[in-house]
Amino acid sequence: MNWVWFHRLGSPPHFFRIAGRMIPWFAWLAAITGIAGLIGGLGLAPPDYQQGEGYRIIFVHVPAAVLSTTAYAVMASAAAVGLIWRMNVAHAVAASSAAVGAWFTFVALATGSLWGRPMWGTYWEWDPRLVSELVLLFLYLGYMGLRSAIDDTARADRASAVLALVGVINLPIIHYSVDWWNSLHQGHTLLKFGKASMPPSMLVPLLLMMLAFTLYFGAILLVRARGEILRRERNARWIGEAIGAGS
Amino acid sequence: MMHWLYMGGYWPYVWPSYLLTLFAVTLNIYLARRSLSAAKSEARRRAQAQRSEA
Amino acid sequence: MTLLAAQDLHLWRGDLHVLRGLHFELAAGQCLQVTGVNGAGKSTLLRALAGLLPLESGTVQWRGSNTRADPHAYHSELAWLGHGTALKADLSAPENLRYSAGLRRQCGRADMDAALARVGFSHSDGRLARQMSAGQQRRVALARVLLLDCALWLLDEPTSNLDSGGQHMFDQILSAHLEQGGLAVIASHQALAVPAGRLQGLELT
Amino acid sequence: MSARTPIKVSPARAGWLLVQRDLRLGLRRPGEWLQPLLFFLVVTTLFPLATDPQMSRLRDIAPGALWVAALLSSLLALELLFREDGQDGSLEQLAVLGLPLSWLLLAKTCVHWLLTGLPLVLVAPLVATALGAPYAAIPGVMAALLLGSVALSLIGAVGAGLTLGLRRGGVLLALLVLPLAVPVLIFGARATALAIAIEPMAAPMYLLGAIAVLSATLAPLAAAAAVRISLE
Repeated sequence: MNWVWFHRLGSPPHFFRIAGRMIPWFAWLAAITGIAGLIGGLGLAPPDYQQGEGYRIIFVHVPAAVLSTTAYAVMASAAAVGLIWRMNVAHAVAASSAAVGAWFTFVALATGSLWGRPMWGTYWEWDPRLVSELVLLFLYLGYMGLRSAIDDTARADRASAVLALVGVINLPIIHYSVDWWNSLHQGHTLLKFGKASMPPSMLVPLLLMMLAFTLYFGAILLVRARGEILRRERNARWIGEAIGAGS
Repeated sequence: MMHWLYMGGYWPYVWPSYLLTLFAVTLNIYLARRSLSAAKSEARRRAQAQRSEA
Repeated sequence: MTLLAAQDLHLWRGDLHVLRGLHFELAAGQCLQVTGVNGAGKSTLLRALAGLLPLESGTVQWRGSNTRADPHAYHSELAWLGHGTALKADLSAPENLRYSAGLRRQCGRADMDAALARVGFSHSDGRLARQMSAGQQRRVALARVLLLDCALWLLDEPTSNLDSGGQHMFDQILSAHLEQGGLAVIASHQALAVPAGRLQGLELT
Repeated sequence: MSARTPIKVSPARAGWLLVQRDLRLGLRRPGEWLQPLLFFLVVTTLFPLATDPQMSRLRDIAPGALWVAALLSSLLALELLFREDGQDGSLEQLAVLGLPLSWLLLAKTCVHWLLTGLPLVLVAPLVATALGAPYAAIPGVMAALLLGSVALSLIGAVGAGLTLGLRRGGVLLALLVLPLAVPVLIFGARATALAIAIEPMAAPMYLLGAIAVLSATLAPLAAAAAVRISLE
């Protein structure tokens, strides 16, 4: 296996350049798939036979929930790479991922609760998915809190990387425990989405929206990571070349 | 059109969800761009400081 | 024979590049005195040598092998004394030694009394560390360095809070350590009274 | 030079010495570990005052009250775990000892549990009875709290290592540790509820035990990494 690409990706100037070139692609593809998904989801897809038009919230709720966990996974993997190979680029990616992930965790929670009002008759139900999402939000907030409490960037990177890894080991356990807990006290309809029985007219827009959110996340992640790389860089020469310092 | 906006009576739940998502999407674009430009100007300042030092 | 060697050390403290490409070699029986104004990076250098700070570039070698590759072997020959004396306020001097030096090697009451006598700590009654003066605490910490009986000493301002008698005592134990083939890296403003052939100076700016 | 060959004390003996030292320090300063215990007692007393003192009603909230109080009390105690050793330089000495730091921190965490976790288990019969649990439930309540407090101490050690030496460390510590403690809370409270209802409590106990074992193997490694980073 050829590892050259990995080491080249670890070089800040290289990553900075590549990221800069990739951002427009991600952004435009996200916009196109997003608009297609919206047309499909809000216009073409038929109403659900049980939930009527209200089910259309899933076209933003599910992608946001998927994004919230994807962002945590990206953050934890980047943190592991940064910790093991002492790679500043990876730490920059981990740091960039947290804020976006936290925002979309919040979106998933809020849209889930808006969906719950007509379906359950209440904005907040102790539904296992919502509770897991809430704990995930707390994990993000802890991660960002730890980062902001440490002044030295290199130390903040490593400390928060340890936390991200502990969190990612814990997440499946938290998820399982919350499901287990719910199975004891069940008595409501669950927040069940994305069933295999979904007709294509609903499934296709949903998949398009998920793709759009993922591409959007990629674009935002790269923009933020470029900034974080500049903050971590001590060698000014390539910064001058990359962003034209003093010109 | 009105029928579509009405969302079968679910409009108070559907549209806020979409608006909130739209808000989060644009806010994150704005925040990311601001963070990048702040990092750029700070890096520029540091690079100039290093040059004047050298 | 060179035992401790640093190559091309670069150290940052925050955004500040405090050490730019430092080299040194230290053989058995030699002492490196690190001087410099406050903030020049003396403590940073010592902590990096001890392995408490990550090295961003450069290596520290001990007996010819990289200390970061096998930290346990290196640390088992290292006596470290930083700013904190690592004495527990609620333990007496012998108790403190028993629980700190004892983590490294078995030492009996006689060894501890001998070490305390060498550093001029005369109150081996049951006084707790909280009741001692700062200088006395320093002396007990130096007794721990003696008890660890290590080839390499890394001491950060070891004579702070010591009176002139204490300075003299420190010169004596340091000379004896070097005489036995030990090595030392010491950050200190005080002139060290060791034979000139054994002393290297490093001034950080 | 012969006297300078590195004689190593075995890790087992070093760990034992550290246990002795921390126990002795704890006994010389009982206030430090008595305070979290008192906190536990006071908080559990507040629940009946804030709700309904009827025994049948109390029995329903007893597991929750017991576990939330235990969680907060162990959180309060966590700050003591590394703070003093970090300030006086003892942790630095442990980090350059030439022995695995994770093992030494495990020894410290064990003592911490003995001083702050075990007392909660020991007063649990008192608190549980006051909250309306039948006598037959006492062993089950204690067993659940025993496993749970072990896991909480171990998980907390990671948080204590990460927040070592930080300003506003206490609040941050809570924010870091509480979400990670959710599974312990769920399984522990459920086991306690089953014990109070005199029903078989094996399922949550197995899960609690699995979490305790998992934390005992992984948490010291994470705590050692965290402490090393905090010492930089």
